Amino acid sequence: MAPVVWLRSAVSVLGRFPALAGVTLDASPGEIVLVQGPNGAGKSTLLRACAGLVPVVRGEAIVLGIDLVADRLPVRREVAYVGHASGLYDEMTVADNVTFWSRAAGLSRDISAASVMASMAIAARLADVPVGKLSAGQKRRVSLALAMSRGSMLWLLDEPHAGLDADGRDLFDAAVRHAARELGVCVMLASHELERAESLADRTITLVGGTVHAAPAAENAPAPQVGAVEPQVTHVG
Amino acid sequence: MAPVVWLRSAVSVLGRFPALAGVTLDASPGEIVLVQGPNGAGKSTLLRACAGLVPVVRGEAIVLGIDLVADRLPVRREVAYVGHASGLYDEMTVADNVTFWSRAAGLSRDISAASVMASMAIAARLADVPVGKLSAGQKRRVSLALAMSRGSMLWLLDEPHAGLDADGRDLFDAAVRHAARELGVCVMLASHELERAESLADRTITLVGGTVHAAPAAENAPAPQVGAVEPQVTHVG
Amino acid sequence: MWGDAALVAAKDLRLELRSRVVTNQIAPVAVVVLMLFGFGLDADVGVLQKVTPGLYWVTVLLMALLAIGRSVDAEATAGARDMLRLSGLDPAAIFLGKAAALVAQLLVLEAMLLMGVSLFFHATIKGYVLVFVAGLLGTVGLASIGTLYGALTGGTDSKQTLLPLLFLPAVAPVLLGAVRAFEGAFGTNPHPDDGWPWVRLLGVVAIVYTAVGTLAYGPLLEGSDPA
Amino acid sequence: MWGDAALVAAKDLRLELRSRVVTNQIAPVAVVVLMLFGFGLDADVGVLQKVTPGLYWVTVLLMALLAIGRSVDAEATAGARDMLRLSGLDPAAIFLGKAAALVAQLLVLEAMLLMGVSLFFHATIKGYVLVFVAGLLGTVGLASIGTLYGALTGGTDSKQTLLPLLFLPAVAPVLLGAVRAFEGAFGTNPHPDDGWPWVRLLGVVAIVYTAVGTLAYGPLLEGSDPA
Amino acid sequence: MNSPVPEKFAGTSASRSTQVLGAVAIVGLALVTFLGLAATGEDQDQKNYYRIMYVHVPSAWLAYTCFGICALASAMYLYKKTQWWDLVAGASAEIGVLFTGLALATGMLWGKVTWGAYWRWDARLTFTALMFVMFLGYVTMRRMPAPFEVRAKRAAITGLIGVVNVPIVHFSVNWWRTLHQQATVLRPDTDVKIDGLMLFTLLLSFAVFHVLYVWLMIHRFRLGYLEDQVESHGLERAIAERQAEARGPVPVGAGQGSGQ
Amino acid sequence: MKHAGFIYGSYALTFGAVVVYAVRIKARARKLAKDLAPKDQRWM
Ligand code: HEM
Ligand SMILES: Nc1ncnc2c1ncn2[C@@H]1O[C@H](COP(=O)(O)OP(=O)(O)OP(=O)(O)O)[C@@H](O)[C@H]1O
Ligand SMILES: Nc1ncnc2c1ncn2[C@@H]1O[C@H](COP(=O)(O)OP(=O)(O)OP(=O)(O)O)[C@@H](O)[C@H]1O
Ligand SMILES: [Mg+2]
Ligand SMILES: [Mg+2]
Repeated sequence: MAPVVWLRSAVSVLGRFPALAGVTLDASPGEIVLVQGPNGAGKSTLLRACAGLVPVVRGEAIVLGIDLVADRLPVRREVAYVGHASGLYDEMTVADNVTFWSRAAGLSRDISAASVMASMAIAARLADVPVGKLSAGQKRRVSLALAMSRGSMLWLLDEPHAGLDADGRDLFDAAVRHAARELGVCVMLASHELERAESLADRTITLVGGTVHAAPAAENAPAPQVGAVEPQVTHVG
Repeated sequence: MAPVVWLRSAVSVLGRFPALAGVTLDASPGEIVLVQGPNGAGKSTLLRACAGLVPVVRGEAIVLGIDLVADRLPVRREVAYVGHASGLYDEMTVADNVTFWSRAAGLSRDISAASVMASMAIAARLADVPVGKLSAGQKRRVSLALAMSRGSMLWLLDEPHAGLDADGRDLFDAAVRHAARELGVCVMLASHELERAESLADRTITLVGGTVHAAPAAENAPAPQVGAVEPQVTHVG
Repeated sequence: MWGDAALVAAKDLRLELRSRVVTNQIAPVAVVVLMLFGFGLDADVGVLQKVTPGLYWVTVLLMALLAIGRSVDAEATAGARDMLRLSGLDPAAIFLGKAAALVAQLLVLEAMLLMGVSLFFHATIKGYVLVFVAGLLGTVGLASIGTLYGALTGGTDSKQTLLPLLFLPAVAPVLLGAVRAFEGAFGTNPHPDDGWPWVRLLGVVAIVYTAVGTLAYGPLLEGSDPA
Repeated sequence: MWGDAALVAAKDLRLELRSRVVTNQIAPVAVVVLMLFGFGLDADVGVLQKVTPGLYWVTVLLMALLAIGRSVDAEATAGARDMLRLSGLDPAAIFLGKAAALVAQLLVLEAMLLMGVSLFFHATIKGYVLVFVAGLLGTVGLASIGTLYGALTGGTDSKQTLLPLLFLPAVAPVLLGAVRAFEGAFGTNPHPDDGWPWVRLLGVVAIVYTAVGTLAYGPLLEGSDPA
Repeated sequence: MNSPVPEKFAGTSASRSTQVLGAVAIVGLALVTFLGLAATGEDQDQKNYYRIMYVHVPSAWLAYTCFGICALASAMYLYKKTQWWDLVAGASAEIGVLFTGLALATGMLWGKVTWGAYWRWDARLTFTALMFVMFLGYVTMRRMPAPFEVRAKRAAITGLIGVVNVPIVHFSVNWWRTLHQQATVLRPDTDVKIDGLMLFTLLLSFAVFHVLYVWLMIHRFRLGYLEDQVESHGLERAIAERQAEARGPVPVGAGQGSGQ
Repeated sequence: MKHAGFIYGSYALTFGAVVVYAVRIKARARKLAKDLAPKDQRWM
């Protein structure tokens, strides 16, 4: 199967700093890939680049069949991304937030806020509490539940375990496994909780200084099909 | 030795919600106490109450010899607290932030920003980067380094491991052990990474629904000395 | 796209309903500002009446700035911007929705302010239709410029650019046109033209900026947080 | 305490230097407001000159509102407030430092505005000393009242906007005194008194509110985060 | 602290004293209305409009009293830190807002008939309006949810600052010579200028309004106390509920806290 | 009387507002007191 994420010497720059300094990477449908590495290695930037939030300025990047170098905007609505910050509206209640973001994502009106909340076992009493009042873990659960409800084929999760309690972790891991195994979703997660994350992942990639340090398998898939893109090799650094 | 943290049926309210619903707890100098429990159990609120950031409205609370029910303000400058959010000024550089907060805490001018940064192995190149640009783990390191530099006898750390890489964790654990063993600092940490945290802690307390669910030892220390406080038992509920 | 715009507008109005900042807090402020103007210029009633349209629109501008601040703050955190970008909402829809919510809030404020002005400044409205049309068009112009301006200033890095200076030439014609139109409507205009010609200016500006916003909001939302 | 105050003031000014919100965002708004009045009243220079002091201070007031909002925003996130509370900084020092930084920023704006006014409104300054003293005292009054109320209303769910509701009424005497003093200095005062008596009022307000702020800032900072 | 409420008054904020005060206030107001609208004669230049005075002036003065008491109670709160003083301050300020509003409204009606406009840019009018807005802010602030001590301390400081407006309003006519009536009764030189019956009516009205104030204060204070009580009972209940939640089945993964 | 409406109106407004306010606080007190035991209803 064609890789969902296909990067060849991808470079991304934050300010003037090349947070990704030439990353080559394949991830296939149904695969759970753990991205690990020291602080500041570029893990978050890698996930954000795949989500189309950060431009890839050198190299090649094709995600979900979309060429990010040519136009990264279309990929955004296709991925499910959870970053370090929640981005929910603090002043709006949990239910209102869930409803708004589900509608915005074009989810069917049949999917109720309650059912989204239930997917991460968020207590019903919290539905009417403003998100700003939630505990860290409760907020995290809302973000994860929203992301997982999008029906995306690529999940990009930045330290998803952070803040979750034991139950939450089990629930989350089960959801990820189910998505990968049953639905063929490709999951990339960055994490520092190596034991937990490695037991969940099929494969681990170590990022150091913006480049892949050690990947167990050589990345050798051919470029996936894209609209009208000639694979041009522009290796940098 | 008199306990550093001495709580008896302490209640704290957020909005109208009793996030702490009667917590009884002792923590002694040199002790590392892990606070665990499900999301929303009140771990963060407990740490914030001990730091004097959230009022204790029922019960008794004496921290570092200061009666929090009578006046919780004096305790604030005595503790080292790191919460979920960093609170650093995003627009100011790391060095400027470190300098400002160290001076504010009354640290000697001899202690340079570089030496504070070194305590959590923060790369020197980051000194001139605005804090808002740092990666999650880098930011966490700055917060921890600042807290640990205050020379406080009570460290209140909310999920300190979150965001730290393997090196950072080792560094942090070593610093905590050193502070507790050599300097007699009392450390309370909330965490969901039970394995790591339990290996660091001397004792684990489980908080569920705002009350201590299972503490291995009965809390039976007498009230520590305080200015002019009669220990009055005001159990609630 | 219209559905998305309605969704966003409803969301912004819901945020307002929850906090009631505009109705309960910005509105009284508007009244107080008017009073300060009135008292600051009390010297003679003639001057006061002459400057009433100007004071009215300056007050509206201040209210608009506060309201825009609120509208921008809602999406100000890095996380919220990401969510919005990933949401699948058409940027044009986001722009239209946010501007519409702003128009709704400002119109309520302006109606109140108009009552205040006629009570306290003894302004007598001679042309109701003119006031209504000029008010509406001026508000649409302000709201769309404001929403654009918000996108420019919302991201952290753009604060260091001079982009916000664009606000200046954009908002000046709106305020000017609106003031002139109101001078016509209040009968305080020394010139014989009755204000309607200015309405055309307001209409053009409203249309142009709504169009510009609809097209440019995407790139702005995009470019406003380079980190 | 003075050292702490200087530390806080330096920090606030550094934040402004990095973000340039006052220079890039607030100053243009001030220019728009002045232009608006200028165009609105250009027909008659006599009126324009008569109301110049009033317009000047009303504009200063608007800018002060925006700048105070900014100063409050710096500590608006939950984390930043916690840090400040735990910092061991004397609240009085925080107050003095924040107010001083605000005074510095406002003085720069006022100087620019003064040039604008004399250029566009043909205002001729007759009493430079009076303008300077009245401007300084008025600004100190504005800044201390603003910082005080910023703490009073910051951190609540409705931060920027409860602020003006409480701030504007308190600020009325400042505005009044400053306008009268400037009328004296610009020679537009119809009354023969030359404006100096008003400086006394400004001085009293500045001193009273600086004192109140120094004493009350602690409890206010304390109380401002109800959650 | 709590003494039993007589059976008769249970479930209300009334008591023997409020019944008496209420009766006195009603009789007094009836008398003031009679004297004010019928018994007193016409004024030379004001004709009959001046009759508004008997409600306008006492309202304004009572507002001063209200804010004065609010400030006093605020200071006492900061000194004693008791709920009683906080409640007194809050009750007094709220009543003060009511009467400032009435002084404004009646003044505007009066202005319409004498000046021909509801509003003029006069120092007293402006500062009265500002005082109104300020205490409106005070009352709003008291309603924002916050822990008791936090809210009370903030309110106390705001109340103390707000009272500065009272002398400003009072002396504004001397500082800025303007339209509004200069002091007629409370003049520095005690040479009272108005007719005997008019003066009596005005003073009576003043007294009656203050009786009304005491009556309102008692009720508003009791309401404030009830609000605090309900809140604290709600808290007890919430604490009990949360403790029950804790005693319930231990969530998986959360219960095996063992320590060493 | 000329302008009788304004004169009577001011009296009516004053007394009316006081009555409305009084009725409202008394009603609210009644409502809140319902949930409290008599001993908890009064400060003194
Ligand atoms: C909106 C309009 C008005 C407001 C806000 C207002 C406000 C006040 C206030 C606050 C006072 C108490 C002054 C003090 O003793 O400190 C007062 C007193 C008084 N007002 Fe007015 N007023 C208004 C209109 C008028 C008008 C139109 C008249 C009659 C021409 C009037 C006649 C008086 C008189 C006779 C007193 C008693 C003065 C004294 O003995 O000090 N007021 N008013
Ligand atoms: N404007 C800038 N100037 C200099 N360096 C920058 C700038 N913006 C970002 N960086 C650097 O880019 C890197 C971003 O890395 P990223 O956030 O992807 O790290 P990460 O691997 O997710 O780290 P963590 O484990 O801490 O989350 C950091 O090293 C950061 O210091
Ligand atoms: N205004 C409010 N209304 C209702 N509930 C609230 C309010 N504010 C806080 N809470 C609740 O109080 C609790 C706060 O808990 P706290 O943040 O201490 O949890 P925690 O144990 O740190 O959880 P986590 O593991 O997720 O960090 C949460 O359950 C939250 O939902
Ligand atoms: Mg990261
Ligand atoms: Mg927590």
